[in-house]
Amino acid sequence: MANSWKEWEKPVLDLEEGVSKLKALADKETDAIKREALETRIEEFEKRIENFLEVRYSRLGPWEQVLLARADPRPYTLDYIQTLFTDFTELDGDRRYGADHAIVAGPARFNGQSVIIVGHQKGRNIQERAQRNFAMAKPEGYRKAIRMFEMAERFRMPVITFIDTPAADPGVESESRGISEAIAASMLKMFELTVPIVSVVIGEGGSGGAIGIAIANRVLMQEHSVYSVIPPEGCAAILWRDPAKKAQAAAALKLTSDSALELGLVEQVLKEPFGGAHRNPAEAAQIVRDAITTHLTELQKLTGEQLRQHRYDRFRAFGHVLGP
Amino acid sequence: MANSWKEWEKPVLDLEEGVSKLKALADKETDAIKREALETRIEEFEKRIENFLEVRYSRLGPWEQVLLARADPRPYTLDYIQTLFTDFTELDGDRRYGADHAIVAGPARFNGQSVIIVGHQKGRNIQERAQRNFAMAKPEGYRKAIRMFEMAERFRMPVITFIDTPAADPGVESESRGISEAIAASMLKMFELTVPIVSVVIGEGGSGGAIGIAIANRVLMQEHSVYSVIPPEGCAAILWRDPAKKAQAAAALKLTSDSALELGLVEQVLKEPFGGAHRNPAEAAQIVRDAITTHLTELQKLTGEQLRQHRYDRFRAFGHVLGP
Amino acid sequence: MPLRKAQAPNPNFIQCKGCKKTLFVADFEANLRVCPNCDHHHRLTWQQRVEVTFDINSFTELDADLYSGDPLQFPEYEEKYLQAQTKSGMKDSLVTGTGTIDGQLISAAIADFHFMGGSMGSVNGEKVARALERGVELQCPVVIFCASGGARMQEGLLSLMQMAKTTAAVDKCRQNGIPYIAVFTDPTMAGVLASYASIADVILAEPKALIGFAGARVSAQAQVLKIPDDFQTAEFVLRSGMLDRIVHRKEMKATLGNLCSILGHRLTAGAKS
Amino acid sequence: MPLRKAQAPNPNFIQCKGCKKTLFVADFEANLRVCPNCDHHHRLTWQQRVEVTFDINSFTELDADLYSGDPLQFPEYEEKYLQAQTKSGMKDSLVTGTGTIDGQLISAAIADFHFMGGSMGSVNGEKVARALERGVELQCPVVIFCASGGARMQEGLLSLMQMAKTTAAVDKCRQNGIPYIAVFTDPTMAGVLASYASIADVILAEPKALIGFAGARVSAQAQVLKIPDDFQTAEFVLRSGMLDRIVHRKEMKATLGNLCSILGHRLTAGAKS
Ligand SMILES: [Zn+2]
Ligand SMILES: [Zn+2]
Repeated sequence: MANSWKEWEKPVLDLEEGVSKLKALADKETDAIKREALETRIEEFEKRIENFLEVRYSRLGPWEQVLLARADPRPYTLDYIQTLFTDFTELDGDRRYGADHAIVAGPARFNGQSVIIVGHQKGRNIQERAQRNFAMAKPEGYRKAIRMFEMAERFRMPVITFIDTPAADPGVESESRGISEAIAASMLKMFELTVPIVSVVIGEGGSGGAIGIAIANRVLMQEHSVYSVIPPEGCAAILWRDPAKKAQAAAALKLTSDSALELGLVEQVLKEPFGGAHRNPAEAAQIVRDAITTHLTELQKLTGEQLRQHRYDRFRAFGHVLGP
Repeated sequence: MANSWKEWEKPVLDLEEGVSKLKALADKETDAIKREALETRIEEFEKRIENFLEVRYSRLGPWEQVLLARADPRPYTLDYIQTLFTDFTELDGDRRYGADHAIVAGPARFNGQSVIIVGHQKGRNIQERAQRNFAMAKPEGYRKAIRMFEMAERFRMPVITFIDTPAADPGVESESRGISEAIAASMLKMFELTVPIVSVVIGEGGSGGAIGIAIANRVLMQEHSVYSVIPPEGCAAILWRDPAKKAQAAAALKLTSDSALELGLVEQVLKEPFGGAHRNPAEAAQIVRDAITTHLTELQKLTGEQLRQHRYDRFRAFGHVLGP
Repeated sequence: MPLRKAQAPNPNFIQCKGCKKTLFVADFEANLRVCPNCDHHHRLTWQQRVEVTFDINSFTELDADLYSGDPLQFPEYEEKYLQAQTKSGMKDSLVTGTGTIDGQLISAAIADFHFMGGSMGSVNGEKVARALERGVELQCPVVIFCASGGARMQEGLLSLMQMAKTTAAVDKCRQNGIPYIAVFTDPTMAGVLASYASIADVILAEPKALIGFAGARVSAQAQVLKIPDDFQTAEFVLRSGMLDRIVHRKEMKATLGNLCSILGHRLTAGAKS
Repeated sequence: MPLRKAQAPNPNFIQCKGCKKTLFVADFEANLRVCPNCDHHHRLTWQQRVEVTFDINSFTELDADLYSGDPLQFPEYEEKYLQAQTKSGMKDSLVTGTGTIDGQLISAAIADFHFMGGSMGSVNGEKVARALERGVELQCPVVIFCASGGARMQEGLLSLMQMAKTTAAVDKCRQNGIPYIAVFTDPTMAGVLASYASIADVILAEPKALIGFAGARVSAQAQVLKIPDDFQTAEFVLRSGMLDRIVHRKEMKATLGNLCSILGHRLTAGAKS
C-alpha cells in the first residue's frame, strides 16, 4: 500500500526527467533531421506521460485519493487567492485571544466584485507548517472566521471559503479555550448570513475542522480532494484497533469527491488536470474560477432571506433516515 | 484627612455601644421608674445618633463620599439580588476563555417579571476578594456580560445592571486578552439592545470598568456612590505628581451623585438611610426597588426601536461643547 | 424517587464506579444513582433520565420509529446496529419527546450512551433537529441531555453533516426566541460537543462529566504541555468559561424548571399546562 | 511626499527618537518621518497625517471651531487648554473632515497627540461621533487615526461619557453598513482604546505603536507576572488577536484606499468622485 503520492507518480517523474534530457539534446542539435527525430521522441514521451496519468489517476483508490489530497505540492488556499482574486488584504485576529495562521481571511475582489475569503492554509516548508500548525486551526482561527462572516453580512459581500485541513487543533490549549464552541459558533454564524456562501474543498476536508467553515449554499469538491468525518487512520485505530487498515477505512468511509457527490452532499466535483491540480495549477484554478462564478451568479438571484433559508434546507435534508 | 469611613463614623459607633449597654441595663432593671429613666436616656442617645448621622452625612466632602462608596459593609450586588429579585440563577462563562467572578450575572424575576441581571461583585472577606479580584473584571467578565445581554435580547427580558467596581482589571493577562475590546464591545452590545436597560451605581463607578456595563436608558446613583473617569488617587498622581492630593482630586473630579445629577449624566439619585445603605440595608433596598420599578414601568411603554434610539440619544447628548 | 433496578450479580448490591465501594442498590437508586459515599454521578439510561427529570407520567416519546439505513454499507455496521437495538430496546442512540417540568411543557432530547456510545449518525441528528424545531412549533423551551462519544463513523460524511444540521436547528430556535438548554452528562464529546451542544443558551453539566473535543489521549499526544489533573472534566470546562453551572443531579430538575420558566416567559406554552 | 519642516536647533538635522542617529531633515521628511536607519515611525501632527494619507488638497476640515467650556471648572484646566491651543494652533486634540484617498470620499478623524496628549474630552468625543455619523450621512467609509493617552481627566465624568457616545456612533455605522477603519498610531491608550478604537471593522496600526488599556507601570504593579519585552506594542497586540495588520506608513494610504473601496462597494459615495 502506498504511503505517499510520490510512489505512484514515480514513473511520471522518470519520464519527465527523460523529456527534459531529450529537450536539452534537441536544443543543442544542429542537424535538422536528427533534431526532428528527437522532437518526435519527446512527443512520444509526453504522450506516454499523459496516458499514464490519465489511466493511473482514473483508477485511484480511496486511500490514494487521501494521499493525493494531502500531497505537498497541491495548490493551497493562498495560491487560489493569488490566482483567482485581486486586491486581497489579509486581516487577522479574533479580538479575543490571539492570531491564528492556520486560517487565512480577508476581503478581496472576485471578478471585480467585493467578497470575503476564509480558508485553511497549509505550510510549504517546515517553518511555515509550524507557524500554520499544519492548517489545524485553534479556537482563534474559527473566531477570526466568525468576525469575517459578520463583516461579510454587514457589507453585503458574498463569502467564499476554501477547505483544506486535517482537523481542528486537538491540543490542551484549544480545549481550554473552547475549540468545540468555536467550531459550533462558526457554523451557527454561517447559517445566519443572508449573503451567498460558496465553499470549495481543495484538499483535506477533515471532520469538524472542515465543516466549521463549510456551511455554504454550494459546496464544491476538487476531484482529488477528500471530505471525511474522521481520518482513515483514526477510524482504523478505533474500529479495528489497527491503524494500518487505513486503506480499508478510507474505502469504507466513502470520503472521495465522487462518493460525496453520490451521497448528495456536494453540488459539484471540479475536474483537475491529469495527475492532480499541482501538475497544472493554472488550469486547476481556471476550473475553480468558472465553478465559483457559475454558482455565485445563480445564488445572487436569491434574496438574503432565501439564501439563509436555502442554506437551512440544504443541510436540514442531509441524513439517511428510515422509518414511518 | 480621613482614610476610612470608620474614622468619622466612630462617634456613632461609640454612641451605639452606649445604647446597647443602656439597653442591657434596662432589661435587667426591675424598678419601673429607673427603667423609664434609662429608656429616656436610650431615646436621647438614639436621637443623637440620628442627628449626628443626618448632620455629618449631609456635609460629607467628595473624598469622604469616595471612602463611603468604597466602605466594606455597604450592600453589594448579590445583596441587592437577594433582596430585590426572586429565582435568580447565576450563569457563568464567556464561552471563550474563562469564568470571571468579578461580575455576576443571570436571569431572575423582578416583581414577577423575567429580567437579566449583570453586576460587579466585591468580596466580603479576603478569600472572596481575591476570588472576585476586588470586583475588577477581566475580559471574560465583560464577555460574559455580552452573552447575557444577547440572551436578554433574544428572550425580550429587561436588563438591570449594578455598578460597583474600582476599575477594570489592568493586568498583563487582561491586556493580552483584550480588556479594551471587551469593554468597548460590551458597550456596543448594550447600544444594540431593544429591551429596557436600567443601571444602578451602588458603590464605586470606576471609569471604563464601570461604564462597560452601564449603557442604560436610565442610570441611577445611590446617594453615597461615586462615578468617576479616574480614581482620585490616580488623578492626583498624574496631575500633581502627589497621590496625597486625592481629596483635592476628588473635589475637582465632581464624582459625587449630586454632581452627576447636576451634570445631567444620571436620571436620579437614590436616597440612602442616614449613615449609608449599610446602616439599614432593607430600607436602602426598598428605595432601589421603588426606583427600578418606576423607571422600568416608564421604559416599557416604549417600543424596542424607541428604546434603542432613546439610549443613543441619551449618550449622544453628553458633553460640554462650545462653538458655532 | 426510586429508579428501575440495575442488573448485577447480586441484585441487592452494586459497586460504585467512582470510589469502588459496595452500595445497597436501594439506597443507590433512591439517591438517583449518585453514590452516597463519593457523589459519583453514574450514567443513566434514557428512561432513568426521564424519571429523574420530568413530572411523573408526563413524558411522551416521539419519532420513536426512526432508524438508520446503513447508507455507506459500512463493514459490520448493520450487525452492530442490530445488536445495539436488541440490547437496549432503542432504535438509535437518542430519544425525543415532550414532557413537563413543574407543569411546564418542554421539548426534549435525551441521548443514551449505552447505544453505540451515544454516537451521532443520521437518526441522532435528525431527532435532535426535530426536538429543536418542535420547540418552535409548540412554542416551548427545549432541553437536550447530551451523552456521546462523537459522530458515528459508520455513516461517514453523513454523520459529519449532522453537526451542521443540528446547528441549523439551533439557529431556528434562536430566530424564534425559543430557549434551549443543554445538559452535558458523562461523556459529551467531539462532534456533539462541537455542534448543537456548545451553542445552547444555557449549558449545565453533571459533576465530573467528561467533556471534550478530542480524546484525552489524542490531546496528550498532540502536545507536551502539562495537562491539568481535571482536564476535560466538567470542573475544568466550567473554569474555561464554557459552562454556566455544574448542577447536582438532585438539583437538576428544579434548575431546569426555573430557567425554562424565566427564559420562556413569553411563550404561549410557557405557562403551566 | 515631503512634509513640513520640524523645528530643531539646526534646522537641517534631527535626532531619531528610536536609534538616536542624526538624520538629514530632508531625508527624514521625504521618508514620511520614518527613520531610514531603524524604521522608527515618529509621531505626526494632524497636518502631516493629512499630507501622507489623503489625495493632495482633498482634505477639508469640518467642525473646526468646537472647543471645550471647562464644565467642571477644573483647577488649571483653562490655562492648560489655552496654552495647548496657542502652541498647536488647534482648538482641541482631534481634527475631523472629509478627504479622498485615490479619489474615494472618506470621512476622517485625526487625533493629534501634541494637543494635551490627544486626550478625549467632550470635544474630542463629539468630533469622533460626528465623523462616524458623517459616514452615514455621506454614505462613505470612515477612517479614524487614533492617538491618545486616554480620557481627559479635567472634564471628569463627561469625558468618561465620551466612551459611550463614540461607541454609540460606531453602532450607527454598523447599523447602516458603513465601513469604519481605525488606525492605531503611537500611542493609543485607555479610554480611546476601550471605546470606539477597538470596535472598528478593521484595525490597522503603525509599527511599534504603544497600545494599551492601562499605563505599563500600572500593569507592572498590578501583578508579578513576567511581562513580554514588547508588551503593549503593536506587535504584541497583533499577536493577541486585537489588530488586523501592522502597516508601514509608506503602505498606509494604499491599504486604506483598497480596504475602503472593497468594503464600501455598495456606498453611493464609494465610487471615485
Ligand atoms: Zn462512590
Ligand atoms: Zn532611527
